[in-house]
Amino acid sequence: MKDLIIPPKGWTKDMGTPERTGKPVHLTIDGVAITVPAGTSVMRAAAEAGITIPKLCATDSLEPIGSCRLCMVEIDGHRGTPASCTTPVTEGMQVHTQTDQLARLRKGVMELYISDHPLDCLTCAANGDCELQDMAGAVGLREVRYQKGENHFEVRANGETNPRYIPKDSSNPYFSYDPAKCIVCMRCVRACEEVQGTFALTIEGRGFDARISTAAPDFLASGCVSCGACVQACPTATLVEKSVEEIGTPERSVVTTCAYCGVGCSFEAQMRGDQLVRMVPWKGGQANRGHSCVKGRFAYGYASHRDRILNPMIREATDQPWREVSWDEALAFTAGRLNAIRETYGRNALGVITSSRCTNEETFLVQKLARAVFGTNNTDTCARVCHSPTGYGLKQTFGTSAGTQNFDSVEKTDLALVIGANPTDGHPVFASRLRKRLRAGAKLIVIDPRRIDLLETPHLGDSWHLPLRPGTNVAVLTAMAHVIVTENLTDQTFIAERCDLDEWADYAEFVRNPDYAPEAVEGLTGVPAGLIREAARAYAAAPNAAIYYGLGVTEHSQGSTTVIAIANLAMMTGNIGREGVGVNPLRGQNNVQGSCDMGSFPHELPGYRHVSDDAARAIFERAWGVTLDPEPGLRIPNMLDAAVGGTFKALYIQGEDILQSDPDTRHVAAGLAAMDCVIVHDLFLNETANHAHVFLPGSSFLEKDGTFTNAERRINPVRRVMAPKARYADWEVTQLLANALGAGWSYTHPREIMAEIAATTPGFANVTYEMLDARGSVQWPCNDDAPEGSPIMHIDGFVRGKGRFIRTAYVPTEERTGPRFPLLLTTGRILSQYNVGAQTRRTENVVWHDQDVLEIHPHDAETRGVKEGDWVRLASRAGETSLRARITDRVSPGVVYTTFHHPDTQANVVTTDNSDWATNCPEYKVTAVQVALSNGPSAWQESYTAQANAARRIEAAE
Amino acid sequence: MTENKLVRMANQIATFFEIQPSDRAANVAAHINDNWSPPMRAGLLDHVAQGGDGLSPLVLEAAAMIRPARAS
Amino acid sequence: MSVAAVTAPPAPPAHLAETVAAVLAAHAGREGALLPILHDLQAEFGYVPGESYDAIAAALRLSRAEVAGVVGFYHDFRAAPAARHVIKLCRAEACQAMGGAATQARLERALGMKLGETQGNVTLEAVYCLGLCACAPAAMVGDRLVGRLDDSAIEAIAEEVRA
Amino acid sequence: MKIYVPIDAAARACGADMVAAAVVSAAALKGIEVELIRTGSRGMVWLEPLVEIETPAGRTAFGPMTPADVPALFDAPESHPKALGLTEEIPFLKRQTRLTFARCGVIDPLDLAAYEATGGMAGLRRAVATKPEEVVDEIAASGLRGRGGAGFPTGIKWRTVLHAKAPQKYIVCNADEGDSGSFADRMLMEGDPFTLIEGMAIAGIATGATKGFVYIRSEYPDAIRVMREATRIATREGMIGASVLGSAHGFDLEIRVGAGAYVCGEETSLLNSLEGKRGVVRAKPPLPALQGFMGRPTVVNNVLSLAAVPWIMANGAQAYHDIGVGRSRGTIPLQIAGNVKFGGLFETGFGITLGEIVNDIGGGTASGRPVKAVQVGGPLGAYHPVSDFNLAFCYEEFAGQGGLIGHAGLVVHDEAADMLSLARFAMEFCAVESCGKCTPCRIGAVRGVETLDRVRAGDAAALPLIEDLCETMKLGSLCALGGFTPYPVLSALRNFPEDFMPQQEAAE
Repeated sequence: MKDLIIPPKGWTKDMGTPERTGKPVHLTIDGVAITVPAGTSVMRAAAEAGITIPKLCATDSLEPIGSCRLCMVEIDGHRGTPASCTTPVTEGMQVHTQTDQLARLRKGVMELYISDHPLDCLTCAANGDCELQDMAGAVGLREVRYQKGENHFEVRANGETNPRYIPKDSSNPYFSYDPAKCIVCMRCVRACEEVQGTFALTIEGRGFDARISTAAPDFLASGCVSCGACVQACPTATLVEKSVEEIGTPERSVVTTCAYCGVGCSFEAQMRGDQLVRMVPWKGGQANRGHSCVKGRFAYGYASHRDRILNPMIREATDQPWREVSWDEALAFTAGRLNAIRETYGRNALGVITSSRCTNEETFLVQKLARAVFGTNNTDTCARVCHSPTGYGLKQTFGTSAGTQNFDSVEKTDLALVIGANPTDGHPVFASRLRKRLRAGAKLIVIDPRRIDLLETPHLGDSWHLPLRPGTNVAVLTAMAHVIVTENLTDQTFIAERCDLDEWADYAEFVRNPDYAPEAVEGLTGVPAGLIREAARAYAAAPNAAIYYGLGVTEHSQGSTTVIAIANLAMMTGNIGREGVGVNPLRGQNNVQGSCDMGSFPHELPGYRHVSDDAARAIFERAWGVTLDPEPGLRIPNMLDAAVGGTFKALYIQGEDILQSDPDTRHVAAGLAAMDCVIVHDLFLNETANHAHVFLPGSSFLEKDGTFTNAERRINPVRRVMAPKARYADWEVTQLLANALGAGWSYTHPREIMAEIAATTPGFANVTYEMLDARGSVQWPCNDDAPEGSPIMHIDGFVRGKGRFIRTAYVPTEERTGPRFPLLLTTGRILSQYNVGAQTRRTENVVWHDQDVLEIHPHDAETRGVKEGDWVRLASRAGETSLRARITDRVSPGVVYTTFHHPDTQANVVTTDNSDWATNCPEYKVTAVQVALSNGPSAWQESYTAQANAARRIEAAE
Repeated sequence: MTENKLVRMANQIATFFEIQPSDRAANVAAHINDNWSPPMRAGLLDHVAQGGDGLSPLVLEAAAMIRPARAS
Repeated sequence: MSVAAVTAPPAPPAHLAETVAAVLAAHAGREGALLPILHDLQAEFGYVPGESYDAIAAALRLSRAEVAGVVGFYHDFRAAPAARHVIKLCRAEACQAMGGAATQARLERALGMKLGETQGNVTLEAVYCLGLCACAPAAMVGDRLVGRLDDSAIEAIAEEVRA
Repeated sequence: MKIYVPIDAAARACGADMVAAAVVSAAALKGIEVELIRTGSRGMVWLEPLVEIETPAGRTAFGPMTPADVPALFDAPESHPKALGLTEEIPFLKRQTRLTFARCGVIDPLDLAAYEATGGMAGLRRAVATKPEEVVDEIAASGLRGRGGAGFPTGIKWRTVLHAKAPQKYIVCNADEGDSGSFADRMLMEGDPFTLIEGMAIAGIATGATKGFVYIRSEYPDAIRVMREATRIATREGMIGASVLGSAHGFDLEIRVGAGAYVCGEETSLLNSLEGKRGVVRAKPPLPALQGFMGRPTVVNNVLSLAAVPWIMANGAQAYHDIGVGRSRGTIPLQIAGNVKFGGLFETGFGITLGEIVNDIGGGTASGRPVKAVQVGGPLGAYHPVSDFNLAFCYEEFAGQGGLIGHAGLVVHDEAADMLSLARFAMEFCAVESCGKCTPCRIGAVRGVETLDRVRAGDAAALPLIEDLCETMKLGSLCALGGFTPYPVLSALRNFPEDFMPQQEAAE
């Protein structure tokens, strides 16, 4: 880790080798007595004693290999000079780190290193940030006595081409690989293996010929997923960020939280002046533990993309071009429209959509704007369309609308059941942590229509893939419960102590029904019964089994039922309330959890208290000085329905592109078109803005303070590293709008908003910015009952008291295949792109995925005459689009799959308005479709593009 | 909001509670009271009043327990 | 020391997929089966085709890079087929003690090529010890071991590979 | 008429197959019924191909034979120009203490009945009837030390594995004999494979390991073939397999082949290779005895260590311990090679002097010129001058003299040897075979070659640099390849400084 020059806040030095937990061992190093856990290396023990031993190949994120030989020490009673990185401490050991002999040896090693290294330090990107340079200084190397000989850095030697020279590889858009500077410490190879788990790197050749290799023509063509772990690990400029090559080394750094997925990785934003040089995963980050993925690490260029809108804009009607105006004019225009609508149609004609991308504080303000200023509970969030069933299902069974574990918990799991999630693409950093555990022997069950990459984890042990037909989650999970109950694999002690026994008795009776046996549902689910039985037995038998799930669970008409079925499985096997187990929803967006916590839903106040709860309402009424509506407001789809029906007229949307992300695009467009005042508050003119009257420029996560709450309920600080490019942070814009409507808010910093959240919301009672500064992050609930926060929930009992078993019967979705639409479409995402792509499409990430493609099984392709790369028409009852085909057996026959990252594909044109019975979470994951050869984009796509272009016109500045 | 959609949503809710061991109608009503906005509930009750075409028997049974919208 | 010759990889052999699949099946369930698999493939094709890496990786739950790294580590595994005749001359100390350097020079002269080269249908390469140290100098011609490598033996080898 | 012709690779390299064919055709021509038995080698390589004819007095030897010499065997054997008399009376053979190699050259290597008839299997029978702990005690008491070179006490290694708890343990036989001058492993595997198999099965019983691997270098095709066939026979006959000799012990054996990497003779890189990985060295700890093959407890022993085990078990620890000197107990199969008159394998108790080996047993140089240097212990061993000839052959005495006995291979060089060239070759060999993991070996070996070329060119600054480089490699390298390469280099430099002086007639 390159932490030598810019010690960030919370900096801890590289201890050389990983931490160990063992019984205390006492030793002395250079006369200093130190006690460390058994298994600790001499190197780490020395570091803890404040003694620095030179090193190049060791770093504390990787297991030591003893390659560089700089860290040699002398140990009384030991022969020779063992490497301190690979030598574990023993009781009473006497270590000497500085002797004449060691000094000679280290100089000798450095002399060898430098004899095969270019001496162009002054023009090297790592100048001042190079461990090789540091070590040459540390050991006092003053001359290299070897004459120019065989080497890897001269392009030509003795007038001839140097056969060992390998030119620089700049194929990756974000970093370069210059073999001439490589010292073959293998930190990159090991980082790719141990930290990331991709195993994209190896050593080619051996001895002096040994070179780092991707086994491909270049990095871009290789298995590399560009997570940046190798770049992070490289002690020289061999692997270096192109941004550092361009800008230079950073001079300050601010720890903040990534704004992509729900993992919530901590990063150091390393700056030079106001310029972001690079994002480096922060070792102290408790969600990511120093790791990153291509998005958080590299894909931040959108924040300074030329597409960003930096001035407010308004227009009377959406067929007009935009007009750039001052903030004052924009706010006056908006307030005028909103007041007029409220007067004409009533307060419930207004609504807001909070963003799962924005901070807790901003989300809190937006729902407060609706409730306290508009006077309506018409507030919803994009969590509606992803994890609303999680909130419902887990609250019903356990009593809290959140996952039960922290990410560290995965390190104790013996079996991971992954259902409806694709962690390597959707939650890459968590996937790396899971893969590490899988390599260590944990078993894996994947329930997914598609053979996801997790199943191809190198060095994976026992695994089962249950390739179910989309829409049959409940049938498969209930069949697993059937096996566990009928084969007496339940944890009776846990059930007796923790669960409602009457409900258990009822549930056990219910699932015993032979109708739920794997054999009975095999025809329905497409999963061989034997496979379900094996998986159920493995899950029940594992000492610690954990369930991880994603939108493949929730985005179904039975999403909430599936969440309940998952909770049932965990309870009946006692897999709740300790490390290594639990029910873990993998949240899509960075702040899905937070936006739900903050009262974004129309029926719940912050802290999941129902609007009809008089006591809860009273708290806010006192705090806000208003009367609150005790009735639930409208959900997003209901708002759109009401708009089409003429009773809903104005919508303030912060950081959300419902036109692209919500299902049944045509219906969304019709709803938006029917409104009189659509206010889009965003970084870019997104698709929704095509139907907007007001555009308020947003601020990126780099431009504001606040907090995000990740999938493990961890409240992570977001810190402003640069001034808002459009003058205001998002929370300030919301406040300006509220005040334009006469609210009289006076927040001067988001910490004041957090104070209000803490004062009104029991689970956040003890959360303060001071605490976050001191501790880095905290997991809610954090209050007097849990002052340190709550890494694991339900430890001594369920939050709701007794755990509830609830019957889960499989109900087929109304979306059926038939002769016209014989295939089932399911959707997902890909590593390099994020959600609707608004950010990632504006970065170099497009080199990996420049268009959405349709995955189709060879059999289905054959019968349709479709070949690899052909344009195909994808049609459903709702609509049609066209895209290119990729033929693969990752999907089963009868199933097709695509991503929804590109607006010109608009996969959601074909998804339907079916939704979850309990929460109206849309059924993205099942659509009956037909696929046929086509000539190119559909007529709809072409007309949509024309309309979008027209709607994006901005009047030329005067 | 079209009645069609309300009917479909209500029936979906009823389908879940139908197989539960007890308090089926009460739970359907509670779920609708907790989650539906007053105009939606009014729309459903209007539809019930007009005969409840297409609604499952359990929704009809629950209708008596669905809170009418308060005057706003 | 020589840098591995950069030669264009040959066109994939016929029936590659079937042969690789059969070899992989034959070693299914064997612990640490990669080397035996690579030996079998080299026995089949005369080299280890790069086109087989992905299938091997999938079968052994390795990455493609890992397979490539292993192939590249061991001097036995070839990226392209050797010539029809492979002559391996021992360069180790026992053979040197019996005039190995002169033997090498004579053999190179007789074959008209240097150690490490492939010319026509002959590949001449170094080997470090064949376990024939008490009847040095020694070589291996194809599968045949030759001890006490003297002028007439060298002439016989040259004759044999010229045929 | 019973005629024995070796099938050993060295004998074949000298024409044994042609001689055997000539025996068959000559006998047929003369109408004599001959039972031709292909055996291992007696180890008298200068006499190969060595043909033996059974007579009432014992087997009589003829060699070195050519096909042309064969017909005369059927006329008047006693007066045959290549007649050597009774084989056992040949001084080279007679002077040996042949325990490990007792059967090598005597029987058909794949004749299990002959193996038993000559004392084979007795050790294994005793082992299956003994508690594992007691088998380990027996080996420990014998004083047997690792014959691969490091000389680590075998009993201690086995005890560590015996006491390690794991679902599976392994016995790995290191048959990656890559040292120049060494061929004992090859001879044993080709000439008496069942002895090795028996030794491994005993190790399995002693430690609770039920799976064994023999890792043979690919340069030994004959040994690979014989070991594979012997394993098949041993399994078929119940010597090993699910039930060793009908006992409750199981022991499966598999033959694995290296792929051209000298460094895989180092036990940790051998394990990596066996696991299907790049054969790079692993840092120790963890010891292979605790985390070896697939991270599980593993005995890694050399062929000769394991092959000594059956004799110890059959004859008792004391009998073995009675042979040898100091802490070097038992016998050591010396391999005498290079420029020597009587090259071959000579098994004897520890303690014989270097001079006796080279001059008395080896008969001095083959060239007839005076001996200049003897490299003992392979390419990583020191070059000893004639002044070291009084050194007793045992672990301690050689270590004390900056050398090592290694795998007990000796390569004799006559006065024509250029020690600077040999030092350069040591560095070159290290560069060719370095795994590339540690810096001193990876870069140091290449710089060593270059710097010795500077010495050759008369660069005065190069000599102190070579000394420093050797210290860096010796103390800084991760394994013995880089760590011991300085031994031949420095010993050549110290003992033959004149060869390192600037030379006018520099290399052409």
